Amino acid sequence: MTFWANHRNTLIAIAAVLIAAPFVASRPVWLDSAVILGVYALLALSVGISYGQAGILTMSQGAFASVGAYAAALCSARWGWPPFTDLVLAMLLPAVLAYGVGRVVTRLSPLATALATLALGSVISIYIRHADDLTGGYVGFAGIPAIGFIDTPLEYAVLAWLLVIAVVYGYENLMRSAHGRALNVLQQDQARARADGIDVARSMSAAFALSAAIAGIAGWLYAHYVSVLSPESLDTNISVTALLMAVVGGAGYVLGPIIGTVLFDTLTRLLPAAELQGLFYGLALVVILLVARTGLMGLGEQLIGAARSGLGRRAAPAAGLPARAAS
Amino acid sequence: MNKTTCKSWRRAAAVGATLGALALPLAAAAADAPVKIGTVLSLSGPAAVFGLPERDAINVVAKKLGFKSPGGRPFELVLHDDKSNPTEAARAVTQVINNDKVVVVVGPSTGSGILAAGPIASRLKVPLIAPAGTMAVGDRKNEFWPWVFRMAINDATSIEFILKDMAKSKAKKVGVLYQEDAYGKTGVDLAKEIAPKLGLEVVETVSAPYSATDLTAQATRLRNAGVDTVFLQVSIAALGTSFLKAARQIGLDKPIYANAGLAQRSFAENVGPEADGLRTLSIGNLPFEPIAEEKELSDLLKADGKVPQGWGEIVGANGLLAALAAIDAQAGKEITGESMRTALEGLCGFRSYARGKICYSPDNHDGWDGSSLTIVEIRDKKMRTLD
Amino acid sequence: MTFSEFILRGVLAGSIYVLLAVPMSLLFSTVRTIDFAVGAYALVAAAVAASVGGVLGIAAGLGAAVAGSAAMALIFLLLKRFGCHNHIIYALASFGVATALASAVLWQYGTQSFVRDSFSQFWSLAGIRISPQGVLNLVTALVAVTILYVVIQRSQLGRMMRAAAVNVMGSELAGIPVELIQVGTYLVGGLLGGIAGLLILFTAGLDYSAPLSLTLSGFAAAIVFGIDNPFRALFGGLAMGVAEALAAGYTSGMVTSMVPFLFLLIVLGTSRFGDATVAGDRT
Amino acid sequence: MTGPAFDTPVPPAAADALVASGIEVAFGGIKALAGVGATVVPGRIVGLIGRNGSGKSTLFNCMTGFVRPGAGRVTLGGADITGLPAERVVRAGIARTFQTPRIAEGADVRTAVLCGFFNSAKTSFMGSVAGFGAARREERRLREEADAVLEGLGLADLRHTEVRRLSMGLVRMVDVARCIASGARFILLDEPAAGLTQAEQETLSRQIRDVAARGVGILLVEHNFALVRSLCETVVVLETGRVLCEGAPETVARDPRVLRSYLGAVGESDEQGEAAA
Repeated sequence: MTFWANHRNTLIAIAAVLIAAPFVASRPVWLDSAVILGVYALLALSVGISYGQAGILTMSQGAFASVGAYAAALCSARWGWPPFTDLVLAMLLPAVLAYGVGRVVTRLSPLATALATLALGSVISIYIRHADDLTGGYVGFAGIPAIGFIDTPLEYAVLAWLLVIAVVYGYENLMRSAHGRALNVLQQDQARARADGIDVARSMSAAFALSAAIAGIAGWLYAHYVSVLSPESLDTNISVTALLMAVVGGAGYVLGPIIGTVLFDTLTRLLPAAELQGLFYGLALVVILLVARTGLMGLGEQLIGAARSGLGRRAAPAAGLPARAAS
Repeated sequence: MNKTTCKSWRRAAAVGATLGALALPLAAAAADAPVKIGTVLSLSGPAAVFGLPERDAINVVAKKLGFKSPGGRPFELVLHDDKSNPTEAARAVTQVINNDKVVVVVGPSTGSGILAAGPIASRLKVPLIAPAGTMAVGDRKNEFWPWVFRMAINDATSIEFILKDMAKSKAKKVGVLYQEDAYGKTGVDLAKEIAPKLGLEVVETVSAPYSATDLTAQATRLRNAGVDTVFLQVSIAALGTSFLKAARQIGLDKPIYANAGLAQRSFAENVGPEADGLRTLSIGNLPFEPIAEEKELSDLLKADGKVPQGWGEIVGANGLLAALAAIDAQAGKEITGESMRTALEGLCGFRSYARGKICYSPDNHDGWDGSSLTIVEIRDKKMRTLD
Repeated sequence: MTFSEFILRGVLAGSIYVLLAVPMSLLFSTVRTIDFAVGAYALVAAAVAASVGGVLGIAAGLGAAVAGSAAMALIFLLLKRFGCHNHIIYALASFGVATALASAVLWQYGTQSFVRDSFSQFWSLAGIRISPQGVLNLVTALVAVTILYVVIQRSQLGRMMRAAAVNVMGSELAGIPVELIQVGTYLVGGLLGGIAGLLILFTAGLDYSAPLSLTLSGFAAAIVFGIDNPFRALFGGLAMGVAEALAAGYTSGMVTSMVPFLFLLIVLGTSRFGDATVAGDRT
Repeated sequence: MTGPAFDTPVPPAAADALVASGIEVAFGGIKALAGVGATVVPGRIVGLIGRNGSGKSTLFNCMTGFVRPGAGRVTLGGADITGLPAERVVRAGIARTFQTPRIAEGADVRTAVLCGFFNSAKTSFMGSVAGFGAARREERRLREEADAVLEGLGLADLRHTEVRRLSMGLVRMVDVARCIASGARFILLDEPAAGLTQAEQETLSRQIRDVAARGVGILLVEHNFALVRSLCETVVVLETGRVLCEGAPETVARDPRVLRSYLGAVGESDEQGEAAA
């Protein structure tokens, strides 16, 4: 029972995946979508941890995924590492990069940090474009092998969503620990965080590194599944899309980014013209910020709360209102 | 808008197909069921400059044929956007094959899109008719090579064509400006490789990212290298314009050549007098001086309210015609992706909207040779064919 | 000779960045946020001006750019009304506006590049050929910066702006229309962005993909020497133009492409810009 | 080493006292503190009073690492902690509260207190993500300890109540609980009685005394002289960045300078203060 209490989101995710599985497995094209959706869900979750929890508005998740993807490509295709061993590097490399940069930029205001991540993402992607020997430059990297025995779209879909569930599980573990609470505190009030003994820059950097590692997993999965990489594969657009997905779904909630991912993917397919995609994304973002800043999850929570209090269970007013001292 | 008409006929086709399926007894369906052709093109993103004309041409040709192949076999088009992005290209190709059961795909529009979609096409055993010159697409080392048929001139042929024209004018030292992407990079590498064979030398190369607005520094660098002629490996019109303006400003008065990326009506019309004299490679000259075969396509487009843009239409229309020719080659048989592939490999000299002959064989998937290429010169906002 | 030519060309190219940097600096001073849509205003102005043409086109372009910034200002006001006082949310919203505007231009005008011609003659300056357009750009930037400097430092409006920037609540109590000033700053951003767009239209041209990098270049230029003064934005913009020109002249394409971002990273990493100094509630 | 001469001798500094001495702070040319000091001994309660702008908050912030002094030293048990960042000061055993409590209103009381345990959590960041047995055991231990702290302060029944539903007095108690949770040997309270009802003030005083009785040194920045007098053994009075006088509350209350500068000024609004004088 305590598992239910502590890992509600994980169980909900498992249930949703199990319910969707038979439908998805019946249509080959959905299987493919399920894999890519899993990649996006991982990226959006990585935004959730960094923006939703640590308050770092990150615009470099695509670049971190790229680093992970190229690491996977190099290890498996060029150096012949055994399957899955390359995952370690695909996570570690972005994480180290993010931690190092995080230590420098997290002492800045949130706005400056956001810009720094955007610049960082751009520098990484420019480097990838130009490092011909390592990454194949603009032309890209072809012939990335499958992950060992995992070969069919079905197997990839299963792996992708297992990874999503694993990340949700780890995310929940984190949020139920001292480190997770520290992130909550420092996001709302850095002075309070310091008074609790929290090293703000270190905690934020650790969260940023974790989020980069998750983006790295997404890149790793992507590289092995699509088998071809080019600098445009996981570019700034992907970073922005992942950010939008997380914000619209509710970046502060564990499952918010996943809901945003599924929603965005569905709605994008219904658009009349591809040119309008940016218009749709932009307006969706503005509307969600105006109407429900905490995302759809937050909106849902508010509605549930309103329905409850509408039933007569109004909160008792706080006794002894806070009064400022004479000044 | 183009989009709406396209959408509405698709919807009409879908409704028609549904009604047809309801009306006909199932047994009769097999032979007469339309063959499905996928078109996965860049309708948005940087490559939309080529993807949109490709789509328009495919649409008007299909309409003109009444959605029946020249041999009388009904067909259906399934259109998807690859968003100039390899991931989307791979997804779209998977989708049209798995969901819509197409037997051949025209597209994706970009080289990287084709590289991403190739393994999928190979796995699902459906050939791609690929409208891109990128060398890597036609690399025999690719596992998916048997499944990709190029419907464009490969870059090596194109660049050699340009450099030959340069060599004619006694130029020796070549400067190259290339855009920072696969198109630009492969172009500059090929130019460096091919130039010495023609007695030319690439003495300086400079690059520019998509977003660059000011290229005077790059132009200055080429001027200072003392080049006799400049080669632009650029498909982003903004970069081409920016460079031409910069070249004029800094006094780089040398002949400038551009690869086919700039052979577009919108570029010729938008750019000012600084483009006068710019020579660009093109497949035909559809927008301004079409030869007889091209004229037919150009008229079809105009009749449909479209303005011919460049070689995108030629490539797109011929992609569809190649697919239809391959379908007709299998008259009366059941058509699958594999049978399409075999038929495409036997295709040679079918009716097309292009100068030059398109020929595939089990050994050659590049189709076009240099005979369909031409150099056009931009003057007074028009592209003039040079002989 | 060559070196000085690169410097000169960099200065001329940098004047565009100045016009993009100034709105960043103003907005950051008064609202403590960033308008990601400044580059998009430039695009909108260029696209509208190119399609309408002539003097009317220029007016229409500027009008469209200001209209774009008015939409952003409205969203900003609505966010405030709905109780949002988070600067990063304003920035995020402007990101949405930027995406939407660029997409609208793509939808309306396609992927074409917008470019128009101005001068066909060239001037020679110590043997270096320059276009009068480049000089016009530089003069425009200088005039814009000077006007803003005078307004901010010498006028009543400027005093109110500075007060509003330092202490919102105090200014409101003192009867300063803080919100009006903030909205005005967004609109000035639209106007300056629009002017920048028009100058690019006549200088080198741009297409629908330009906005984000224009915004970033503007921001990088704005913070190099400190974000709090339009004159610093002037020097920042010119410095970045020169750095880019030198990089393009002497280094690889990789370094040239990285210049704006490296500028940003280095400045953010070394300056105390936006330093999250935190203290107890009473220091 | 000592600051200005004191009227009354400082209580003998215990080996592990928190001592600030000769602290100088200037904000943009204005001297907020000009060589002041204070000493807090484990188990004792020291009051820090002064008018607004006298520099008491600045001294408070210097001692907690929120403001870096321009000159002077802060030592803890002899070890120099001057200029350490706030989070390291906390780790050294000095916790603070805020005048306006900074506690997320949506959180429940136990969560708020759990946040104070950040320093005693041993599991690494990644260890927490992995959530292995050790991490889970530690989380259980922290919850038990949080309950114990709440129990000790008589707040056990409120552990599942949201902070926003608490009265100001209780919120301040939760803040104190959070300080205790951090394992602090010294707790610095920033105007804890502000905005409290009389009854709440009395409860709070009782609790503070209990905490001190357990060996925690307490520094109390306060306006309310009555509260200071009832709690503190030593009072430091600041005026315009200097120590005006220091000593037992009764001594201080009789000091004419204090009467003139401080108690007189607040006397009109603070009858007890006047009565004390």
